[in-house]
Amino acid sequence: MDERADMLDFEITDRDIDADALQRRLESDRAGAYAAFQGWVRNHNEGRDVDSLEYEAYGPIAVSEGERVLAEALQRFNLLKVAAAHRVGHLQIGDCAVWVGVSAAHRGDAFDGCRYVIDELKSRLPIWKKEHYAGGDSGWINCVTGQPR
Amino acid sequence: MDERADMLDFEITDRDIDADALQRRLESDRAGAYAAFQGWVRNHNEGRDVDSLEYEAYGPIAVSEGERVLAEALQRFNLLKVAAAHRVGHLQIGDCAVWVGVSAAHRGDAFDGCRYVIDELKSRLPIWKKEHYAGGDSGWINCVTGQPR
Amino acid sequence: MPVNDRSGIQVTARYFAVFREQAGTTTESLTTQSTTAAELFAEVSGRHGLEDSIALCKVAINDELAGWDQTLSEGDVVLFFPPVAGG
Amino acid sequence: MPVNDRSGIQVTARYFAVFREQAGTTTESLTTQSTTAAELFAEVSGRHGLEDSIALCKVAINDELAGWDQTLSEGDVVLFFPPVAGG
Repeated sequence: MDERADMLDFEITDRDIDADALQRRLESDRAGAYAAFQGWVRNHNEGRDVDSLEYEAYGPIAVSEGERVLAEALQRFNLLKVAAAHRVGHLQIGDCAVWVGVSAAHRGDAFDGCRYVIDELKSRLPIWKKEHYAGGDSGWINCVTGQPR
Repeated sequence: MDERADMLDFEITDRDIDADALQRRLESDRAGAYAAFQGWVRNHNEGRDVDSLEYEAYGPIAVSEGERVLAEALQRFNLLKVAAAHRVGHLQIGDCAVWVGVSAAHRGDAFDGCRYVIDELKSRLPIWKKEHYAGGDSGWINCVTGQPR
Repeated sequence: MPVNDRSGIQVTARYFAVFREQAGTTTESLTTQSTTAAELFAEVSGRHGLEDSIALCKVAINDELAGWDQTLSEGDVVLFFPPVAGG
Repeated sequence: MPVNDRSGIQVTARYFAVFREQAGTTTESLTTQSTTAAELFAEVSGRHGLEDSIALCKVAINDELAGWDQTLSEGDVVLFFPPVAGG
């Protein structure tokens, strides 16, 4: 395994995200700080009751762009290790749709690096979500407006 | 259980922190974002090789002040739930000394609230740490300078 | 090398998410006079009624993200991505 | 009510972390003329060689964090906290 492969890990998966296993990949004797983020499917958006969410990704580019984001974070925020995973498929309320974790010597870097990764993943990866509403209808979400369409 | 007790949870413990159990306390159908921080014992500080860390707390005030910090975070950052735990005793490299987790509807609040909690816990709680060095000597850490004394 | 004589070039277009639903197809082969990704988007967008402006969308050519002004070549696979919404 | 006649008041002082090591004790009972927490700290600090300035330290009285200018009362338990370093 080359050094970069040991420092970053990104995956798109149609199974439950195993946060514990991902976290273990971030361990380092030099790490004093660990920051993590999870995006959970919530029961409302823009004033509507949401029943479930469907995620679609274009895998080849989602993975290459995801790895690019993690490499940028490693370098810009002096991180030791970084990992992230994004679910695809049909998710229910409370399910984890995306997980990001980073380790660093100091906590400022850990928070800033974790925040950078989730912000960039959300705006750059070819991933889309369709909300299914309590009324039975559905709509694709536009990340620019946050509104169904 | 009153409403506040359902929204925040702080503990000082001399056992391994059970991050999974704490995270489950933060679940909410209204939560779209979960942010967490862990402080790990790292193998160096201010240029010295660290072997282990000893944490001492004054429990009664550490708990009341910890709960006050969590209540402040709930209110200031529009969080849904918040929990934190701090280890005491003799910890080894890689051990988790402190854990903070928050859930919120949106990720900006989750990151800001989590950061607020760890910053305040570190500066306000009566908790002290003594570093044990590779050479066999030891020193209490001063949070103001970060240096042993 | 780009080819842009009167016979046009043969490319494959792929549609994702809301674009796939609007186009009613995931993939189509077409012969086009368009020379850039933006021109091809305008062409298929008009035909299929794709609703978004390219300012909010992304395009990839042969599995690499590309600029809208990138020149198309014979055989390119052009992926049209509506506004993304991960997380 | 604070008591400050010549006989002084009886209080308990408790020391933590580096202060405990410098004082060589965790707890002591003392009769003092000091009227505030700051005065009591100056008194015990001089005797035990506690190294920190009160600007970096905290004090609690009867298990509540207190200001250094808080007036002492008969029977108070005064906790002296050196600079904290959690996390």
